[in-house]
Amino acid sequence: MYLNQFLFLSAVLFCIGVYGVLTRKNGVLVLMSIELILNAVNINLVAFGAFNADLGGQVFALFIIAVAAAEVGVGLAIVLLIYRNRRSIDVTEADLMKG
Amino acid sequence: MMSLLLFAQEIEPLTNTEQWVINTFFYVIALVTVVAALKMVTTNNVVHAALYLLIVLAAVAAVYIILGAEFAAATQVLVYIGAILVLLLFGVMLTRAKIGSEDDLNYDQRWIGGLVSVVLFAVMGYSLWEGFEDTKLDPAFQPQRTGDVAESIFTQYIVPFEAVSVLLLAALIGAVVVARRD
Amino acid sequence: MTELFATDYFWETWPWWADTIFRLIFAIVAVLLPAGATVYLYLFKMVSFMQSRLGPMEAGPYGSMQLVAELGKNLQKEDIFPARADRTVFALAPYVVLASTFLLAVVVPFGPEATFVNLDTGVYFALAVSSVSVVGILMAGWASASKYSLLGGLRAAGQLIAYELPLILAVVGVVIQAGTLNLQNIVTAQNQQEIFGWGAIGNPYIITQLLGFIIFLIAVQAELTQVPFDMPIAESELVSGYMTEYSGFRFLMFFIGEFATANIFAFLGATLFLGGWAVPPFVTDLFNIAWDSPIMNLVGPFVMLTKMLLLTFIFYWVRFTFPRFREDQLQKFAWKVLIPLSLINIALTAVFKVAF
Amino acid sequence: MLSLFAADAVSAPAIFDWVWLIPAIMAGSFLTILLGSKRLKVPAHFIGIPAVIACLVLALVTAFSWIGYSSDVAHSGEVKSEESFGGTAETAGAPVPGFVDAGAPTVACVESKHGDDYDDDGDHDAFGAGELAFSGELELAVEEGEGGGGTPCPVINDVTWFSNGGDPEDGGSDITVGTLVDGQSVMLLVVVTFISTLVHIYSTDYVNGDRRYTHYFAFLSLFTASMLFMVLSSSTIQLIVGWELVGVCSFALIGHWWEEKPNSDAALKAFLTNRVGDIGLLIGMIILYFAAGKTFDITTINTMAVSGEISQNTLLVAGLCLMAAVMSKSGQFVLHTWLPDAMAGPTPVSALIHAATMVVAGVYLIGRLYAVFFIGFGISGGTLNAMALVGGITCVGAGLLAFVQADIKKVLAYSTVSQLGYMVLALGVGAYTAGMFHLFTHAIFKACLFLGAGSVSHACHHSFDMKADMGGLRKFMPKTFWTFVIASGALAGIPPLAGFWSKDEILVGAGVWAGTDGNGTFTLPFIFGMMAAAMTAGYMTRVIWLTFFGDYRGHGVPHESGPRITTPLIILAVGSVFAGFLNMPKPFVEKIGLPSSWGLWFEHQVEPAGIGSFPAIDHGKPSFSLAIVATLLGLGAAFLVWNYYKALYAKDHKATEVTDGLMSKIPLLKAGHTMLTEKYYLDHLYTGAIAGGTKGPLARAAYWFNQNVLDKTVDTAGKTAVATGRFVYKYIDQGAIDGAVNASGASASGGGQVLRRLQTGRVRQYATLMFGAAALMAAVFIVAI
Repeated sequence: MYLNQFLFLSAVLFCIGVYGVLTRKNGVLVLMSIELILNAVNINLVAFGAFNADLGGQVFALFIIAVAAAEVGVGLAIVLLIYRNRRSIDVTEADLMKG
Repeated sequence: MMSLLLFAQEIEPLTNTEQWVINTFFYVIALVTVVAALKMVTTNNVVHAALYLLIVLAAVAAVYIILGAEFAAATQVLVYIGAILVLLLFGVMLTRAKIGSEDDLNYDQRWIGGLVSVVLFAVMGYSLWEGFEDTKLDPAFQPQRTGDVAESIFTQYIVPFEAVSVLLLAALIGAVVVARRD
Repeated sequence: MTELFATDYFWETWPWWADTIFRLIFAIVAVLLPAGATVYLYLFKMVSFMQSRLGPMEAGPYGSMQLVAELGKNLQKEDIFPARADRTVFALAPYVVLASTFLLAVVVPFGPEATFVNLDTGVYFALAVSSVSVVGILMAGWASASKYSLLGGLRAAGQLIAYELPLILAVVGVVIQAGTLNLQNIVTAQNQQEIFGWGAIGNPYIITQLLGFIIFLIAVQAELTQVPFDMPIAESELVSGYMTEYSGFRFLMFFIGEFATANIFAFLGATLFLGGWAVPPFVTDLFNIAWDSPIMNLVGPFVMLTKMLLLTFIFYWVRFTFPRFREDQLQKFAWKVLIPLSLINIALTAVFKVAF
Repeated sequence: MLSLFAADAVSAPAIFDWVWLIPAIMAGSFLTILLGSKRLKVPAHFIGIPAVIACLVLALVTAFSWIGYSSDVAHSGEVKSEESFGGTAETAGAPVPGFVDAGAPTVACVESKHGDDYDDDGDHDAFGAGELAFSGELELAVEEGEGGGGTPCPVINDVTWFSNGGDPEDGGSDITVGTLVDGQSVMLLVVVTFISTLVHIYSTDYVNGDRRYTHYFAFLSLFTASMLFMVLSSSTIQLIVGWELVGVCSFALIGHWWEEKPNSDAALKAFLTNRVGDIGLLIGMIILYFAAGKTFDITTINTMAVSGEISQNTLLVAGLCLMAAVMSKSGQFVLHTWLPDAMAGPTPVSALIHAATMVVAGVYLIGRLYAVFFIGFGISGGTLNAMALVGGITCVGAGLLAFVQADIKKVLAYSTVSQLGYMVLALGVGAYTAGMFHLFTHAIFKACLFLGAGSVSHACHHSFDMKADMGGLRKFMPKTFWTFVIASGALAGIPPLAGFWSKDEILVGAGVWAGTDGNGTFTLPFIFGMMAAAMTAGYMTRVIWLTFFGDYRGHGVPHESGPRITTPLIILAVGSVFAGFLNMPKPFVEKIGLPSSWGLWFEHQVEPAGIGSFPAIDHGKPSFSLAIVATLLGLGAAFLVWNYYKALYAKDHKATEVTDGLMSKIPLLKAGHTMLTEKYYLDHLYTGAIAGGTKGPLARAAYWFNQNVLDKTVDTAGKTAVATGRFVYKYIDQGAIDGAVNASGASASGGGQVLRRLQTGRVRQYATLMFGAAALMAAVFIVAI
């Protein structure tokens, strides 16, 4: 098994996630794409953990999973709020921070 | 006095270390992952996207198992599929996802996103190739045992662990506060 | 036969793929057989007796072939897709639910070597995959394009998430006491530990983890969306919840999934709280064999079946005697009663673990 | 003799290990007041005043210990290597004072060359161009030229804050915090605690019954604590922390009455203007951190700067960055605009800010890292440098502005700016002691002036408008009047008051006047200094006339303030009289028959001369003629202004300015006046602002001079002074300075208008930019590596 197998899988997933974040209008879809990115990161961590025979990789993957859970919780709450206020979860419409 | 536990047997790891088996599995899984991920970012139905994400998540859990990180795999299933994905589906359904395809899910200028991610991939791919061209995992690498993971979380990584705990608490309260109707 | 299972040779000569196929077949058996048994025994017969009627009597002697009849009936029914349904998702949903059940089954140990897979993370894995069924339920509810189904699906998902927590937390007490996540080791621990020096029956955690056991049973009842936690599929409100639009084979899959999952949870409960496949040490002492002698590979499944039937009996007993919770009561009960109780249980267990 | 040295080895007094208590007490006082005062039902000053008095006592004890210590060291020529500072100094890479055997001055921080320096210095004991020679010269040579004399090394007490993983090979060292006690910090300790004590006492009356009395005293405590923390810091990072804390406190106190918009605006302006400089501070400190081999230790940085281990270019860049910080904090030219606005705070706070805490932080910073500036700007032997120029422009520009203010506090504010410019000028020309001495004396008389102004406004129903609400107050409030006059005299440099001595020393330090050999020949700064000296006397006379003479123009009957206000005034006035005697030139001391050791006493205690972390600076030689000329200039200006107002009074008892004078007759002057009122008229002059700003006033100054020569009446002279003030106010301050600031604001705003199109508020677009940029950056790195 080459280490690159996993790293490339991770890179592909990461880029797909980035593509999703950049092209999706729907708030929930953006959140999902972010999950994809986080998963890509996790694969990297676990792969390097296995490569170096170090538990740190797995442990931090676990932490990232926990953080992702928190992120989705808050993210979805925000999306729900946007929906409640605007009857739409199109994130393009949420541009109150416009300069 | 509590008798010391003498465990009867060795626990078999899920991870099969026969190289061709593991490689075959990996490539199948990788293919599934990538295809599902691509479908996820291109599909025109939000629920379908979530289900494709389910596939990706499950496949990533399988990758963890290949890498001998069984605890992470189980956590992936428990947290990502059991909680996050369900939450996402909840969110989707509560915001009235339509059956059938919606045409307003993407930006018009998708090529920018495509360009950025392709460039990103080119850069990453190049550097990965340069950096780890034929680095191999030790064929005899041992799956990481849950006990060891626990040990290391509660000793070496206790501070990040506590930080994550606090973060989760904060996120919990934050989510309640944000989503509360008052 | 005993030697067959006793010798390592038998297993070692098997190629890994044959082993895999063997285990798959046995898993299917282990899921379907007890499911049929409980459905017939409890759903068909016991409920009838409790309601002072006979139940199915026509098919086979004493109605014993009724299951086969039901199978035939469902298989020949038309496979209906609602007109506006999302066909792919609609079709896949039952498989996801059933997959969760099967994945749950594979970690349960039936004997010292009679395991499908002996996972390091055993019970954790079990709890993890049990939550996958929520996704299937949501898929079914959404894809049916029906108000009742969607509401049922959302209710089911909400309930499952709410009761997953006490379920996990109840098990944590056992895990602390056994010091392992591995189910086989939990069984070992229960049979090797002693209760204050008295080891005749080992230390089945139903005694020391009684609170956890009760929480576990309640949470499982809710996970199975059975009475009194059956709001998601309450006939009088939502017809059949997420299953409303299903018919024929797909309905059968939900049906099997529902009862098989009950069995698997009962298996899990037996493993976690009742000593698993082992019989109390004093019994094995009577026969002068080790508690984990190879013969237990044969006896174990039957021991498990017995314990499983015992627990399933409780599930159905409750199911046929309790009134239904209201949705808000149901959520409150989970968050305000069960979860705090299970947290207290964990704290107490931890204290005792350290103290003794 | 040799064995005597060994026997006399001096160890640092134990108090130096405990100076950290001083800021700690004030911080504790802050917390106690904030958290406990209301709950304990104790008025805030019951906590604050004892705390600050305790600090004052500790500071005085420290000061006397330092005096004893430094004179012991000076006599024994040796510092006992002591664990309290020797050990830590070693780890921090500071010069290690070691045992000296056989009296050879090999103590790292006592330069052997020092004695020679003082031999040279012996020559400066000549007034004028060597007309008068004093026998003190000989005595000096005997006393200090022996090679043993010197100033003790700073006493450093460090604790390791965190390890930066300092690899000795990397040159990294642990990040430490601690206290650094030397003459400079001790001097400021005394000044800060002294002024703070008086301000505390004064405040109990002044803000009595205020809606946020507790809050006020809490922040007063924190302000003092921050300043003390900064003063005592031994590392630059600690200095930054103190610096920022001071900024925060000033923000809180300037905006003390934040309900009124101008006050909160002023607080914001102070804070934001300071942010500009803080960037410079951070960059400068980072440069020094790396240049000095990854250490924040001040002594190490200075030592390396002196020894040439850091190149002069690096020091120049770092020095310029730090100058930006000084300019914002100490209200130097271009960035001074927050300072007059800061008058929005309560008057005692203004006194504290202007005399002892906030604004002197910048000057203190220069002094603390003097080696960096001295070497970096090439002060030795130079003719002009950024620091001296900034100081010079500031002292003249602000001095002119002070002429046209109607608000008494604003006059004092511009006066402070001017005096700070003076200090920076002094440091810029290498007159380190003069700068520090001026800081010291200025703190005393400026505090007195501010508190006096507060007292006046207290009497005049909280108005600060000299023209509308004051006049003739000397009859009503004699104590305030006399203290104010004394302090004004001190500020104006009237001998023998405090300001005279310090100001004169600065002018001497410029090394322009014949016979005053300074570090170089700083002609332009010298001219600026002389002009400022004259202007100071002029505008202070104006303030005194408008406030205390003539007829009372306000309403009601003014009354003298209570004892809690007047007592600090009297104490400070006494200080204004006597503070200057601390650093009299030696020839003068000897001439009037005092022991020679009374001369330059301040210099001996404060200037860390001859140790490794301090550059070898030359001291100007006092010049009697210069002192006379400077004094006459000041008196002359005061005389002109006095007569102007006297003539005005003779015409109309209530008049405060001439309405039909030259100002209204000469179009050019009138145009200037109009532009003054049109504050933003010159905002457009950003391009070439500095050039335009200096050209205009120069032309007008020439014109004004012409007028002055042609029209010799006293009346005209006075008017002209006023007119010039207005011009400069209009052109330099409102035009060039405010213009520059406003134009930079406008350009930022314009840039914002362009950039705001990028800010669509859409997260996706930001994400695109972010990821795209990341990809490009990564690509660049990959290609580059």
